[in-house]
Amino acid sequence: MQLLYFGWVRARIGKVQETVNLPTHIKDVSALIKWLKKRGGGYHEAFQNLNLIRVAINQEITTLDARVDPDDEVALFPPMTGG
Amino acid sequence: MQLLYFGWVRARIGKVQETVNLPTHIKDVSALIKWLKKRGGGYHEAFQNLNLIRVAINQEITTLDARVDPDDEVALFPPMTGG
Amino acid sequence: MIRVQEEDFDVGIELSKMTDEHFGIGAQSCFIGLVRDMANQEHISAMTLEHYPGMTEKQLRKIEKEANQRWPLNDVLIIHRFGKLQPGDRIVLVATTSAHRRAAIESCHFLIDWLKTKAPFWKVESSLSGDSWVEAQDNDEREAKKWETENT
Amino acid sequence: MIRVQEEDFDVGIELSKMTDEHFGIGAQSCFIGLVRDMANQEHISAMTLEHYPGMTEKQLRKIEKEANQRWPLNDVLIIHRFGKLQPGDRIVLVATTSAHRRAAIESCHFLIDWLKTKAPFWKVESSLSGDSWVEAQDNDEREAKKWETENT
Repeated sequence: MQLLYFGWVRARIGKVQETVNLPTHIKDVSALIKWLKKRGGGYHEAFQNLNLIRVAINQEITTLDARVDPDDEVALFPPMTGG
Repeated sequence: MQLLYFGWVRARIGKVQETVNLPTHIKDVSALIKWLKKRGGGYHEAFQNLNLIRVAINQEITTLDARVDPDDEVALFPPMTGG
Repeated sequence: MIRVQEEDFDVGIELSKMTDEHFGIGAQSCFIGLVRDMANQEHISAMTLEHYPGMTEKQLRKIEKEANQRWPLNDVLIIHRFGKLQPGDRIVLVATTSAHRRAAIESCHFLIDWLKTKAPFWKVESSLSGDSWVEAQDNDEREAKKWETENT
Repeated sequence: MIRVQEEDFDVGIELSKMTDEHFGIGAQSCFIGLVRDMANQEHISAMTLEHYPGMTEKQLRKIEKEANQRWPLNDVLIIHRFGKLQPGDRIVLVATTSAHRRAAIESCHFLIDWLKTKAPFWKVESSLSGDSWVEAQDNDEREAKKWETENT
């Protein structure tokens, strides 16, 4: 799975993107985040407050309970501040 | 009194402006219009529908019952269409 | 600033003048009114704008002042043309600047709504079937009135 | 049309392109967002915009389409910059054209409100005390939501 990070999520994790091999039990975004958070450090810090985390799957905004598939592009980021 | 006409009021009357000597009994805009209307022709035509007549005295919008003085500049015109 | 003039204006230059070297501005809103080539299913060859010199400037300054009182603005610009215009020509430019977008957008909207019913201009449209005066629209009156009661 | 770019744009040229030789347009509304030199009582030396290439274009096209569905528009233009900007620099230009002023004004307002919460940009403000991420504003969310329920 391709993971992308933006804004302070990217800054805290210290990576723009990475490719991960998901354990098969991970079916949705929430589970993915929980799994990432276990890595500790920047990951733990980035995902401390899930109210501030937004997600896009294959470049479409969705919710944290959305299903993820191994070939998805999943982006995690803070609320957008365009304009 | 200085009279100014704009829009189709001007077009119907056929004058941009004129100076008139008011009879002393004319105290407000309505009476002024009535007096002008008596001249017939374009004046009669211009002031047929008072709902469509707007007035400014000394360049300030006011109402048809406003008082007029001999040294006023009185402008009569249709509803404004700026912008 | 307000300007009443016969000649065209350069939108880019006018908008830049309002923001260049003004580093506290976060938002600029603008509206441009243009002459359309159609009215009442007829092709328009020209639009001629007549106005009340002296009073026009007074009214525009009043409207400008009103906008400045209602919203925290850095600047207001109103340029209104008169004379004979062609389809596609610019008639009016309204622009506002503010630290915040809401003040800029709402005040610009307010200004153009008030110009419609409170600026002493009258328009003639010329077509093959002759000249006809542009009538004031009921909804222009309604939209201008909205700003009299609305809390901003 | 939508454009996502690092370089500045010329507002006058962009606005003229939308109206020149389009004789049915009566109204053009535009909004320009600029970098302010102050934020939270601190002097800002730069603002850096990060975005999500690919998704940004998708989202802007969606927002553009939504505006075209809601209002009878001739054209929509959104230009959004990214990269490192200075105070006074333009960030975004939104412009709409229509036969009628109300459609142009409301759609332009809609577009900038939606951009605030739906365009994948993130901003860092640099000041003497360091860099800090611009937080999403609750009222931005509220103003964007307004357009979801409001009848237009």
